[in-house]
Amino acid sequence: PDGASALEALLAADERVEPRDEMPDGYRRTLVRQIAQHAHSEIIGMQPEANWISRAPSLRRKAILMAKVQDEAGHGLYLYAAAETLGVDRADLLDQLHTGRQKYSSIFNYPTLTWADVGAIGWLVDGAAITNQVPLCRCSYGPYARAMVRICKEESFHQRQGFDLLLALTRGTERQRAMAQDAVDRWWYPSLAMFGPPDAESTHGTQSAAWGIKRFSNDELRQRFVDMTVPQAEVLGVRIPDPDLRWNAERGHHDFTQPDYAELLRVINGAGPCNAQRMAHRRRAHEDGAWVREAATAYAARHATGGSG
Amino acid sequence: PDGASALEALLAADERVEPRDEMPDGYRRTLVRQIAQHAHSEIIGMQPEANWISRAPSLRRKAILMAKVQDEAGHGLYLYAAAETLGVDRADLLDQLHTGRQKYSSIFNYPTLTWADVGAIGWLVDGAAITNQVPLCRCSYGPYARAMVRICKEESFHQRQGFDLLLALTRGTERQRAMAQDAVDRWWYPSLAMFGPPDAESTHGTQSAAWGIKRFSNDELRQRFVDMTVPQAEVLGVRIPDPDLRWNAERGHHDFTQPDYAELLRVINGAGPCNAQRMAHRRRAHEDGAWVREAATAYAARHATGGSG
Amino acid sequence: GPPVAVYATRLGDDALIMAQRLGGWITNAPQLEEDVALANLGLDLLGQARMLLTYAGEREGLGRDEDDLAYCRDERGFCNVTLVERVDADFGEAMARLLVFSAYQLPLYRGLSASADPTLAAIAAKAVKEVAYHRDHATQWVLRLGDGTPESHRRMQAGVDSVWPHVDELFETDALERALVTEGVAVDRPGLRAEWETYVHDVLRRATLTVPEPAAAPATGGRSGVHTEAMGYLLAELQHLVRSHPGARW
Amino acid sequence: GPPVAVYATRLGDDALIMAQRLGGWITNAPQLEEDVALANLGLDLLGQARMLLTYAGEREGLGRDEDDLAYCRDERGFCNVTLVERVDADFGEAMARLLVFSAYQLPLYRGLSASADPTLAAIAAKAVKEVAYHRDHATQWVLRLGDGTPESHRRMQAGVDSVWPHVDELFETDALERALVTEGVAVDRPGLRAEWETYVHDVLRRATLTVPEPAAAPATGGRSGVHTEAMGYLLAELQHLVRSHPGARW
Repeated sequence: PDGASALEALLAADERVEPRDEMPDGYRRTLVRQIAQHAHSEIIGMQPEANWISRAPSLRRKAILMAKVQDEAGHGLYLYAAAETLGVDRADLLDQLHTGRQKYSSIFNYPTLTWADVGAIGWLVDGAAITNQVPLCRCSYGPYARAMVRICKEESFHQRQGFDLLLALTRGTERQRAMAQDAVDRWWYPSLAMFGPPDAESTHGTQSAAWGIKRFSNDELRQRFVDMTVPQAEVLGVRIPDPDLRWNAERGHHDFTQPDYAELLRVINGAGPCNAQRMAHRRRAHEDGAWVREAATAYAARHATGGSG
Repeated sequence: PDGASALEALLAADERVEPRDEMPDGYRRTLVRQIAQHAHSEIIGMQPEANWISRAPSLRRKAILMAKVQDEAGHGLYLYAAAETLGVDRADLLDQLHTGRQKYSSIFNYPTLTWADVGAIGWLVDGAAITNQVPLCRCSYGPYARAMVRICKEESFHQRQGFDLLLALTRGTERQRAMAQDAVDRWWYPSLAMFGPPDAESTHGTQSAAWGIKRFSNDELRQRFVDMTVPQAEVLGVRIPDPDLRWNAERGHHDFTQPDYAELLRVINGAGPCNAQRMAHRRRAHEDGAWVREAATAYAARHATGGSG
Repeated sequence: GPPVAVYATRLGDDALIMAQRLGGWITNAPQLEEDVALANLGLDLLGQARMLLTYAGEREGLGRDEDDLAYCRDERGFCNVTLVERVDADFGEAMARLLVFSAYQLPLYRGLSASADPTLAAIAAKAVKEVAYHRDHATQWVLRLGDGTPESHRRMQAGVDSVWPHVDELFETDALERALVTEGVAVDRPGLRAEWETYVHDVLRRATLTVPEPAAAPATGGRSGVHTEAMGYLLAELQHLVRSHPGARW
Repeated sequence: GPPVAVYATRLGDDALIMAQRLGGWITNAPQLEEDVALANLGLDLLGQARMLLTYAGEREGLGRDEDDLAYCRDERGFCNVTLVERVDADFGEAMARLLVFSAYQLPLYRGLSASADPTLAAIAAKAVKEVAYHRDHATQWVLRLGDGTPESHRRMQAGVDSVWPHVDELFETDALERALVTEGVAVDRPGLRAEWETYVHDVLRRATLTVPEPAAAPATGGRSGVHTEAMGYLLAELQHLVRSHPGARW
């Protein structure tokens, strides 16, 4: 098909595909779907953390949290902009989110029950996200790769902040330590599930790898995350809720229990604890803002043409 | 005018006027206005106290407060029913409240800022209300007099509960004592103002007295309230915020500083701290409930006639 | 704590949080009679909560009273079902929830009034009469609204649909409760479902409403302290004053 | 505390409570750019609040830091103006409040940047740049919404009308501040009103909006801790966690 050979040539030369380059339809569609889902995840992912902005327990932590959620909105903006270079527009992508035709990361369908959850999201969820995303900084599509460079830098900052939040708890009172452990207990397996189904059951992998969109398999990335996280848990002084987690000297990796992929599938398909809430919140915010966006458009149109309304 | 002589005869015999009796238009109008205002005060008066239901600091106090606010709704119901015996209906009276054509007691235009305010309302505001209302138990219009008997019994219970709430605070921690004193400081003068302008400036008094609707003047009732309240304040251990308050052995009454009647007038005319909020809350609740009332009417109509919709 | 304390806490938390939500309707009801009625229902539930939590504290044996349990537990320590902590979208949803909840509480308390635990039996016996009234009250409103106007029908159906994912959780049980059932102390929750369904489905049918499909995403977790995000805000309001005055008495 | 501590607390509380309200818009804004912008504004105000409250605590000399002041004062101890504690009815009202508030903060901080108190002067000098951006942001929205569609015009006017009773309080002063003005430490609030009016009235006019009549019932009392009933709920959320863990560090 058209663009396929041009793409192959670029990939062979390890160069980036840019918006003006020819590309195969499948490549474009896959990128749009992936970038949109990533953008949607950033904006839906604001909700569980924004849930604690009004209740953050120090002004410093409140400022860090507001800045973090703001960064996520910013990531959403970069990513929608990257998607737009592929010939779609943000309003359409949002519409596909709001009508359930495009997905966002399942992880955000779990509730943030305590302040420690904010830390666990930073440490584990952002940690998993970075593990997923670092390879994307070298992905074949230029605008996406460049957005990921910027995003990964900020995410890694967020991950350290989450770790630091939890550290304050594990070095705090008995109740604070329990709060931290409880959060880790609840977020560990959903974080592992963020890497998707095991390779044996994964469908999109091969073509994406060939296109230079995906450079490592789900299981490779999951293993990398576990290996990175275990020593951090020791520093924190929290227990990872997996009795079978242990170092395997032969493999040079940790053995660990796989997450419940049946649960992952249920949550992806809408049956997570917060799917309905997250979507309802997002749709309501969008609908509540319709009159504002309409006014802005009307005002801009009138003033662009010099008309007086 | 028609009804005047019949009314005079009943008053002379110290008997009650009943709905079927003839009565002068002015008498009827005065009663409707007064009973409606009293009913409106009960339902608007629910708001400042309901403000603390979700935040009451013990389950026992929460139950007492819920029961009290419920009683106020009940008082509203008795009083609207008493007004309806005079040929008006509740929906019209509510409409006059919602459009600002009828008033409610100004006292409810002050905010409840702390838990102690709930106690101060019970002790001072209900105390003043009882002082005003006890004479109405012998007022010339039967349905109103009977409603007042029941209401005064409950109000006096509320007043004791308010006193008890404050007593727990004044016997509590330093911060609790300060909270109680602060509430008394803020509610004292508005409570004195509940008796209306001084007799010299009062307009409705004389005719109402002749009709057996008002048996004591504003100043007489205010004095009675002060004399009743001062010894209670001593038991509570709170200071009444009036440096000139003292026993006058010659008069056999306490001398005291008059409230700021200019402020009273401003609040009556809509400029109290919460006038707009109270009315907006009331109107919103009424409007939010319109579909429910319409449904109930439609259902009742259909099922009363045996129709099947 | 001992199983009976846990069990009493579960029932008590259900009643407490439902009372808190009903209390929020006072001054916001569609008519004055309903302010009275909802306050009354809230008071009944608050009364049940107080007896149940007091008893839970006694059996727990750590010296905690009803207020210690209500005001000084963290969110993860509350074990009410998620149904009761929701914020009502409107009066229709409030009545849908009340129907679902009271139609569950009634057979529960009726069964519990024959409990081998005399305190639970006594609390339940008193509550049966109250809850029978709650169920009747909710039923009347669901009929009026479902079979009222097109607008009220639409809203009432939306209310039923919204609370439906919280139904299954009412009938969940666990090893602790099964053991108490064996001892004749607790009521077998799954066994309550048939009566609940018969009653609620009949009301919905008479109200010209559609019984929703079983929920694709049934709520769960309340019993183990995994609540919805609405719960934290509810507790902040409920507890803020007490938490701000450690050790004070009120 | 010493007058300068009281003064810094007043300015700090204004910024803190306004930041808390702006924070509530995040995830609720009409478009993603606005989530970013409102978070940014909230962060600026939160930063101002932290510096001002830290300084207030230092000058007070009781060993209280910014968090002690934010989390462990009761409602009657907060001395922010009532404007900032309101719950926004919609985005139009939020922008009306932001315009009114930032157009007051800008000349205030500009004046304060020449304060004889070097800490206040430094805090204010930094804040001037931030608040100039806030005022510009609010101005752009008030223009767009006032002169946008009939619906947005109606809502924007309603927003302006709603916040208008809170204007006078911004320019109230008292003996404490007058003494600080004499010392060259504080800014004369009544003297800020002319610039505020010129600016705000001009924006409203350009936005085709009507400048409301002076409020019949101007709000007051915030400076002495007499707040609106919205404040208690705001503080319950703000403080609940810290109040629930006495002595903990976060």
